[in-house]
Amino acid sequence: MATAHGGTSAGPPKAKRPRRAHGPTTPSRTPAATHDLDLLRQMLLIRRFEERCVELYSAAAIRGFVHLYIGEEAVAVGVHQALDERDAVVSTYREHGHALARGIPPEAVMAEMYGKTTGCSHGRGGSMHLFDADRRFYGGNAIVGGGLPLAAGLALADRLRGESRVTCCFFGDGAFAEGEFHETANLAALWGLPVLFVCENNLYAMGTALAREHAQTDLAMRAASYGMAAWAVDGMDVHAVEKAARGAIESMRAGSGPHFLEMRTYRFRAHSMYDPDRYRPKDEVEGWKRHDPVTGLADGMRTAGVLDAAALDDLEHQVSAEIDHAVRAAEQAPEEPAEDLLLHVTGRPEEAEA
Amino acid sequence: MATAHGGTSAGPPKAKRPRRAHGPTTPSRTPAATHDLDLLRQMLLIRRFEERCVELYSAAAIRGFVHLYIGEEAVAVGVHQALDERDAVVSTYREHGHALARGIPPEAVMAEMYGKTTGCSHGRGGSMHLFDADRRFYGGNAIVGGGLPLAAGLALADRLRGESRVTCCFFGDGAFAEGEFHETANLAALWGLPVLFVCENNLYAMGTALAREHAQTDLAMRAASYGMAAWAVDGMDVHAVEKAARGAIESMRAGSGPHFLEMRTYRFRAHSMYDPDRYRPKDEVEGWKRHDPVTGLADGMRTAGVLDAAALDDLEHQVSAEIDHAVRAAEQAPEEPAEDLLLHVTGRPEEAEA
Amino acid sequence: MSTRTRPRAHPDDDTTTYREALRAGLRDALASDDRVFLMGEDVGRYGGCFGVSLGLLEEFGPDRVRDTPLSESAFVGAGIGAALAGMRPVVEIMTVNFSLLALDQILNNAATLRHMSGGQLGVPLVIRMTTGAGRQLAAQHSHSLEGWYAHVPGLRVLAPATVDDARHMLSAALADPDPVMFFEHGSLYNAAGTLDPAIHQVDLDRAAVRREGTDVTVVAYGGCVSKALEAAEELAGEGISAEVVDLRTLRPLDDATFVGSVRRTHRAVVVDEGWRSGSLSAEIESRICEQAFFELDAPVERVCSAEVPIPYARRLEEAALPQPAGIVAAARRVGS
Amino acid sequence: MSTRTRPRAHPDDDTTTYREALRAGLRDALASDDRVFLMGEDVGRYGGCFGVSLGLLEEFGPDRVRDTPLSESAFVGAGIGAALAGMRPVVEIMTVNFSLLALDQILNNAATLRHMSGGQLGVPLVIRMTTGAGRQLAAQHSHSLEGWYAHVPGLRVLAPATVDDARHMLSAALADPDPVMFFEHGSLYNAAGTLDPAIHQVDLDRAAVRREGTDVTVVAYGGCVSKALEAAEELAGEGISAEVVDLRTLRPLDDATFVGSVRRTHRAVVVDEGWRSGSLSAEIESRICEQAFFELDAPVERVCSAEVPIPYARRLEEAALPQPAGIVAAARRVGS
Ligand SMILES: Cc1ncc(C[n+]2csc(CCOP(=O)(O)OP(=O)(O)O)c2C)c(N)n1
Ligand SMILES: Cc1ncc(C[n+]2csc(CCOP(=O)(O)OP(=O)(O)O)c2C)c(N)n1
Ligand SMILES: [Mg+2]
Ligand SMILES: [Mg+2]
Repeated sequence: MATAHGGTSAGPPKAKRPRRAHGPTTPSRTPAATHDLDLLRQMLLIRRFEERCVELYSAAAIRGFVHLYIGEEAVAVGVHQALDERDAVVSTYREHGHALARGIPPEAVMAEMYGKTTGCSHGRGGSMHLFDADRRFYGGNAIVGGGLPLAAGLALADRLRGESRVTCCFFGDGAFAEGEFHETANLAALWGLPVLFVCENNLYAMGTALAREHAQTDLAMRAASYGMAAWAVDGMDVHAVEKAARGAIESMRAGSGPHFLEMRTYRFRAHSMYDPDRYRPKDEVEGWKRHDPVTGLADGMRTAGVLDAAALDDLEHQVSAEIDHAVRAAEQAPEEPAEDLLLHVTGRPEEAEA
Repeated sequence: MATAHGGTSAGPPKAKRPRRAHGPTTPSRTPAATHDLDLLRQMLLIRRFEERCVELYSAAAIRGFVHLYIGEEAVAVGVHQALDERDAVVSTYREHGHALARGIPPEAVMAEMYGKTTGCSHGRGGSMHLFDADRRFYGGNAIVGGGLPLAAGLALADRLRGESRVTCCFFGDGAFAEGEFHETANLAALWGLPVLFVCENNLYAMGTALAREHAQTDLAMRAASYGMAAWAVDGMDVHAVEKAARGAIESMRAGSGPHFLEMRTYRFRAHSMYDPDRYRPKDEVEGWKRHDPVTGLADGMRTAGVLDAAALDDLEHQVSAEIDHAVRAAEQAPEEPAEDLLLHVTGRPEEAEA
Repeated sequence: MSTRTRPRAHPDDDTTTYREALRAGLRDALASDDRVFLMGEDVGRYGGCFGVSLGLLEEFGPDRVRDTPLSESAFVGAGIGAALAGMRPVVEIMTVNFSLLALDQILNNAATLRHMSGGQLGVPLVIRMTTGAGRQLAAQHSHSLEGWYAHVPGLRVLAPATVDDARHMLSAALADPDPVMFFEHGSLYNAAGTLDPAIHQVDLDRAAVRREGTDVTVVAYGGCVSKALEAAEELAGEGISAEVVDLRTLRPLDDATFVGSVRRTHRAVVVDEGWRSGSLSAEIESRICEQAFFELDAPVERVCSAEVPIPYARRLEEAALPQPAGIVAAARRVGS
Repeated sequence: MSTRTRPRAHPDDDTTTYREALRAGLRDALASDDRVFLMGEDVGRYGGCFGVSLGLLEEFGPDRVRDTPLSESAFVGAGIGAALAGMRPVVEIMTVNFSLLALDQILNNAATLRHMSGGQLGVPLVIRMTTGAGRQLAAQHSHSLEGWYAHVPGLRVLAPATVDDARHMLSAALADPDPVMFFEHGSLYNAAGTLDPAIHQVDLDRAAVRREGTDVTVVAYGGCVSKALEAAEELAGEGISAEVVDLRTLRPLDDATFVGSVRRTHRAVVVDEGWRSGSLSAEIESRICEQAFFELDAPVERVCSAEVPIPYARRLEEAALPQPAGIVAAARRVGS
């Protein structure tokens, strides 16, 4: 696949966007329209949740490192359409979107950012370490590439037990340069493990542009060299992402081994709260913003006649109320007392003090 | 490139062997014949040297881990034809052949195996850690893949200083699976570093056959995915190796960046002295032995009329005398006294005791 | 029971080697719990680089005795992932020297996931590896880094020194809800001993007094236990009664046993094959000094490896490592 | 001179930050020796993840201020190779947390090549990295692993705690023929202080007494020095005179300075942000106990991090780390 996705391009690839056929608007929504509304709601939730995080960070209610997913929402939401609850997810430090798309309640995520006991990691993890064992959401990993081997292991367990589950592992274009990617890709392909590698290629690893981190920037092609199915997807288009993920996962459940999806996307904000974002041309950022996955979907729905201003307003209100609630709940939730510091170090409480 | 080099094949690939044209035998040898005689002498030296090592190991004169190169001599000797003294070499624990081909005197290598002060690492390194700073032979590395990043750094220094030197890094098919290979290949290709990656694909990493270590066993193709020139070579044919290395290095000196050569070869002996070699089919081993690089070259020379029994005998005697001398010298050389233990820990002798 | 290396007399005498004891432990684990599997470089077809798992592939098949590519980070991480998913993996890293390549996975995932997740996750994983020097394998193949692992909260660290521990520690390790590092000293594989038929399980929380004594406490673990016993024998000849404590578990440390011993003997020698500065021996010494300060009659002595990459040459290697003679001398120095 | 964090008043006052001091040291090195180059993730265009190298790319160009891919093992190893070839690389690993990925290269190559080659090779390399906790970065981003590096023969390990050391240690490190690990505590970057105009170079072999005292010796390094000074200030109010020793160099340790101090004060507290068990504090304590056994009036106290992966929640993180109050309490406990 030719790449229009070089580090200097000022916009996303002009890939064809497969669209589901929408019938004419009728009073009762078509299933497709209902689905789109749900996609829009999920992406909006992530977007507004993170915008609120920015405010809360300025107010010092949230601390530590916080990495925003804004601009990349279509990837998390699209991929999650194809996953179900038996599947597992391994994520990165830029994982609010993955966590919310996985269904972890915004209250639990927000409380975690506040470091409160009601957080999804009981306040011990913070923004970079969201976990939910029941939802098989295995974090939140702040070591670039560190989640990849875990994903292979989760998938190996499924293989050994003969389950048709898949493990979805999110990671970035920067992580692709780490040895862990190579070792894990080989292992997964060699053993036919059901790992869905979702590479979020947002063109930068912190301040380093793709072409300065990779000798060969066509990541899907390189993944294919391990002998697994791999292709690039317009990561700004939630439908394209969903379709690709469904295709991959269907094939994986049938036993075809690991798949690799290069999601071509872009982060609209800086790498982290500390990043003055000096390394990206303004017009590149603006160019990508014109392909905002949220407004893109909303516009498409409007054109198709399945979304009007009132419905969008409604959605915004719902989402905003949900976030307000999450913030209030987080503010009111208890902090863990310092006496509990040594909990959860081992599974043997009696020797928590080593 | 199709591979006849699978883990189960009972012989080397039937690749065409490019031959240099030999004129009819004349009393004064042609340059080509002289060159061939030299190649033969070098390969024979490695072969006989290691055969002697086996005896000495049984006699407990040599200790530790010893890995034999027998069967793979054409690779070291062929590649070294194309290297000159300004170039650098980084090797593995299976490096007697590389060291001898680099021109480290057999006495110095043998004394090292004996752990004597006259050894090329003053007895501190042993079989797995042969060094020669003057000859730019940077070891001897017992961590699989551990030499690869070093090679990139040596080449980077040359690049920064504008020198047209190359760094040749030997490593195995097993090392190709380590993250270090991936990271180094990317770095070298990204920065256009003059690293010659010589992958000695002998079909096994210890007891693990190629197809059980790699999802995709065409290693040259995979190396090419980093955007570097890469091809496979009949590693049992010293002429083919020499030709490939010359081509690569010429191109590298002209600034074309790293090259990768997959040397298809085979070790005739077990992995190490401890290995009962239970994992390779007997007929596979026998099949490869019929393509012995030493007898292969000798036979070719005989056919071409540039080697007769007397000349071969002569060679054998020379080599044998050289090794006898090395063994005697090693036996007589001094051991380092225990009082010197703390030498060479730092470059600051005064605080050798930390 | 001595663990000193001696060749097996004949296969049907009543001794077993450390290697065989380990293998029996592995076989038991594989046979009794189908969540258990063994994974690592050359554990299958080759039989394990030191022969520990020989025959297990044939017995349990390639799914449960799984050869891996040379990819320490990936297969150790895969063990962690499989443990998260409810399996009970035993991962073999050939030797501690290569474990550095997997250290990020061990420290940042295995040891940390329980805590970071607020107690939701657990990593019941055993990671086995050979450790130590003494076989002229030179600088890159002679590390003793157990002390590093013993520094990490969330890990349990074991160092079986006897055939009984080699035989029984694995099942206890697999019963542990947390990641367990299992260090086998390379010099012990051929050591033979008699299995105590009374022992069916071992308590991982307790150090063991391998020899009782009254004049000085010698604390050791792993490959140094037999050296300490040898030294104690020699000291006995001089009328010095040395008590030898085998730590067995390096994290969490069983202070009670070794400090208790020092309270009785008033003198201590700590033996550790790690390089002296920053080795586990310093932690042992510190705990003794903190907990038995007023009972100590002399400064604690440490017998450790010299601060040098272990050299190949035999004489130099011997000089670099703790030896019985050095332990004897240290015991004399503490004035026992 | 205090290194406590305080915001810079205005850019033209006479103070400099730790970050600026480091940058000035780097600029000097690049300007004065063309064998020197800086290499690491985001050291160039981004300006360094903590802004230390901001502006250097523009000043020295991309060959000498070199952005690397995320490949810690490869680019650290490449630094080693370049040093072997006669360059003087300064490699930045963003933080100590990621250094594990390069630890094999550091231990098995950088620290070992000189010895393995019988003294033929040297690796004059500086590896810089941020270390430590205190900014709510949670378990994977809060390690203090300096003690591990200080265990390795062949390495020198530095922990600048003041602006003067930040300013001058790099040139001394680059003059060292061996690999030098250079640890910058993350909490110090914004710390401001006045550069001593009399200092043009520093002696890497000496610890520094940062405050003189007579009743108790507090040994600290890196990010804990300012905490020790704060504690000393508070102790002074109670009439306890604490001497604060800043180790500065963690390998080789300057025993003479801290043991000498303890010989005068007869009491010691060791502060270390590492997890207590097996931290460098144990080595310091052991050396004190070995060398000043009969001069010690009380067991040494250690103030270290709790044995827990550092949690995100602020209150828990604070409880996990050494704090001035804990140092004060320990000083009281040793009875000073
Ligand atoms: C092993 C490691 N090295 C460096 C870092 C610091 N770091 C955090 S995120 C990041 C960039 C990662 O880029 P990419 O994988 O593309 O993900 P993105 O942030 O773009 O989503 C870096 C260098 C880290 N966390 N882990
Ligand atoms: C990192 C690491 N892992 C494991 C080993 C043990 N080991 C030594 S050689 C070897 C096989 C290497 O195979 P390959 O790279 O193909 O080289 P060959 O021995 O065939 O020449 C293994 C597993 C090691 N030395 N280093
Ligand atoms: Mg990215
Ligand atoms: Mg091989």
